Amino acid sequence: MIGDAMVLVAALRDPATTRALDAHGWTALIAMARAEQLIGTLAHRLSAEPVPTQVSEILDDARSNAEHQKRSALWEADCATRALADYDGKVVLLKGTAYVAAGLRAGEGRHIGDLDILVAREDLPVVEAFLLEKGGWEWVKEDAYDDAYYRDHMHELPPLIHKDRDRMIDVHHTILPLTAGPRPDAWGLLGASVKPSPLQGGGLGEGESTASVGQLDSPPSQPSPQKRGGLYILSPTDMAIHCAAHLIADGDLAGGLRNLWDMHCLLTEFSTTDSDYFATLQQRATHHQLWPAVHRAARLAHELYGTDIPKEWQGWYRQDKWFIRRLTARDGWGRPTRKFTRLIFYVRSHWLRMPPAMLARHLFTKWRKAKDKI
Amino acid sequence: MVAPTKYYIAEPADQLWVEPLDAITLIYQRRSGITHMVVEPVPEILTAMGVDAVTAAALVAKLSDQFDLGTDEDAEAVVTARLEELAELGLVHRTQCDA
Amino acid sequence: MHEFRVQVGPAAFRIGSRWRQPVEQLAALYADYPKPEIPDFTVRLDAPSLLRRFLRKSVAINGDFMLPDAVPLPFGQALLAAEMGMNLQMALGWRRHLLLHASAVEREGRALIMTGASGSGKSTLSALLGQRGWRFMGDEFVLLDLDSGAATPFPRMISLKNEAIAAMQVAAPAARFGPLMTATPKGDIMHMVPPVAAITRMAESAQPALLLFPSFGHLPAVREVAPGENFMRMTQASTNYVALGEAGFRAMTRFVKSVPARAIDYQTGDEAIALVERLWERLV
Amino acid sequence: MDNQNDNLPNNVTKLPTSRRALMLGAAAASAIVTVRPALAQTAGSVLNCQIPVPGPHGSGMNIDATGKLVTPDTAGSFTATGQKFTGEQVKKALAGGQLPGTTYDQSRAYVNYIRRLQAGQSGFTCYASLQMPR
Repeated sequence: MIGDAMVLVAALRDPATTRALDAHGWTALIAMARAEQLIGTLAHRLSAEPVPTQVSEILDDARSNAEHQKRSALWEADCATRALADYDGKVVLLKGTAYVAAGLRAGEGRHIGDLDILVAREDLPVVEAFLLEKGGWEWVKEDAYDDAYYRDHMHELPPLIHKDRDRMIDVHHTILPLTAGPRPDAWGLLGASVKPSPLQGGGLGEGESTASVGQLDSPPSQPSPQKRGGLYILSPTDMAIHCAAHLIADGDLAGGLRNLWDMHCLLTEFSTTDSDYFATLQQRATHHQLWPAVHRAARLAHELYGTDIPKEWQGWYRQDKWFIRRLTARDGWGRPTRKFTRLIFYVRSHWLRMPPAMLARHLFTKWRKAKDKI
Repeated sequence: MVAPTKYYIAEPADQLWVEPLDAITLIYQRRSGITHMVVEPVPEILTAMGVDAVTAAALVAKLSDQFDLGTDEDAEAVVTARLEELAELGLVHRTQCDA
Repeated sequence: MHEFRVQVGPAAFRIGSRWRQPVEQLAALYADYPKPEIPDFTVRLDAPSLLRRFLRKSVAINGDFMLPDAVPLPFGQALLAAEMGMNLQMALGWRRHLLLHASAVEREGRALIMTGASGSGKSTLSALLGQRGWRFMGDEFVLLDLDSGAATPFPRMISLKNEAIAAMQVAAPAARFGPLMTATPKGDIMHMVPPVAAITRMAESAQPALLLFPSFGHLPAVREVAPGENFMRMTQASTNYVALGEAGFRAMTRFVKSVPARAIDYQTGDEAIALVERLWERLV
Repeated sequence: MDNQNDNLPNNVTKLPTSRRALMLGAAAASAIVTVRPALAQTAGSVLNCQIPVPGPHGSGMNIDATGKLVTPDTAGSFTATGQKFTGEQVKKALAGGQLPGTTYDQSRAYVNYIRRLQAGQSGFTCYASLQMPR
């Protein structure tokens, strides 16, 4: 295990472990944390730890940068709100922006890139039109095949970029590609979404709302009168389910340590305030056909970050070892390691996203286009 | 259908750091972290708006109390254009009523 | 990985190389610089891919911060690759100062800052002035303190290009030079070790007193640059202005309001130096 | 920062008797320039870069005179093979020169394509690095 990212895992799990680090150890830890886009999170975790002067300056930089990313992310959300002011349906923030908007621990120091939002699938054309015509966003890709591919098979619109701010927005209508095995209940996600509590103080622009907590079964296409004045976030269970789906059921686990840290924070924070949280989560995950993903993500978080999960969720599954090997495949120079494990997970990510016949067709089209180019 | 009268409300003054340089005035917006470089009449418009929701017409009246606006241009059209430009950037906000 | 460490001004670097030779070249050039214990940044000189490694030996620039579109450099330009890698870490990762893409020299505790596109001569001018009684502070980045506004040196190797190479070999016959790299993306390049004072006094900052926008190839002329235009140009010459938020705004505003700025045109180094001395006399 | 409101344009508090003229300008003339992140501005000196025309997002497409990606059957459009131009070549073309291996009109179309590049598209960072104002 020498030289791999277990040092980073340990530092996040228990900041006091960094007291044993020498200069070499710190150097490796910082390079790994940067490569995994966890340097801001690490800086936040270590804010009360005694660290060498040189390290504290690096961590200050990381905190300052995380502050900038948070400000920009909330501003992008604000801009989207303005562009969608005349849209009647719910607009739900996802991932990093949702965490900081709600003031959740998962958002502390977190790297945030694009803005991700979720809307009703049948409203995609309306939302798209508002963003393009009123918001100043433009398509990134003009490629017809990729466009059709997105529209037919993906869980989001092709990415849009803002013409002046150079920031991307991903508009989702569900949380997994349509071609993937599990079919999450997208209406249920929207229906159960809630307003970020102003008390948690993420500070979304117009948020003077006296929070209308969406009822679980309120149909999303019927806007609640309080819809004006802000954005929604997923319910606590759905948020963890989305996080697990993103980590386990979609993608090749690149940046997985960060997503798993999100999972750890969400489970820990929500289960502290709601004693039934885990039971509700299992029920809800089953409803979304994502219990295996949630279960695995919870086990991995427990194993790596020491997340407190129910006894009956614990236990060891044969494949978990491979996930851990993949998640920690990073050396002290910030380089990816374990090429073979990475390759396996890369292939797996394509497999998960689409049935074999479609995968073959997809790769063939890509290949033909590449060939034409030469 | 008659379009309802548009009201505008300025971003709260404590969110803006306004720094006049020369012909150019800088506006740093704290909430967005974005810097804008503006020229006349933008700083004057923002100041004249104060804290209330105003219409373009009311704003023109307010401005002409303080400044000589000349007579050549359609002042309300220009002020509306600037308000819309500011609204696009999130420096002023469109609102339904003056409440 | 072969490893090399160096402290340049306030920033500490670790450079890892798949090959021994670039590290030895760096060690020779940076012999007089301090070696940090814990680096701020890691730069890696990697082999691009298995295939490329055998087709033509070349160097990929990687590290903590990377940009897309970067093309591997031929192996013979590994020193340039290391320089680019270090610059990139500063441009994308540094948050402790407001970063200006500029060169600077110091006299009597006050700094002359020069900025402009590559080819404007800001680098050569700073190197020349460094041979004529000014303290060389840096030819790539000037770091402005967010509270005091003082300029902190970043005296990395001076990167001489094309005609400037021969000119400096004449102007500074005693200086140490690196190997000549021909046909790089920027033409011929040779590194020059800055004067001793630049290295021994690299922790000493200086208050900015004059900002120049030199432009090479035109008849000598001087034009005043108003604070508004200055602000616009400088925000475009700073890679971390936006990320610094309000602290960046405060520092940049103070800079453009307090430092007189001039655009200067010149055709020869001597002409430029005469102009600089005259303006310094008059404005500082 | 209590003094910032005092920094608002000082002329507005003057008495109406000394009213100064306010230049409203034309409705169509924008009065605001927003500072954009200069992420890649120094990249010109830190990066050896190249721009594919078109990038992978436009492979198989032609480029019209305005630089837009169009289908290959579009009249007046130019074929583009994903050829890579260096920052230096593009800089010369932006300054009125011609990209190597292209006709005059083709070069103009390619340059327009490069001008339209957006962040995230292949070549954008390189292009952005050429934009440093003088």
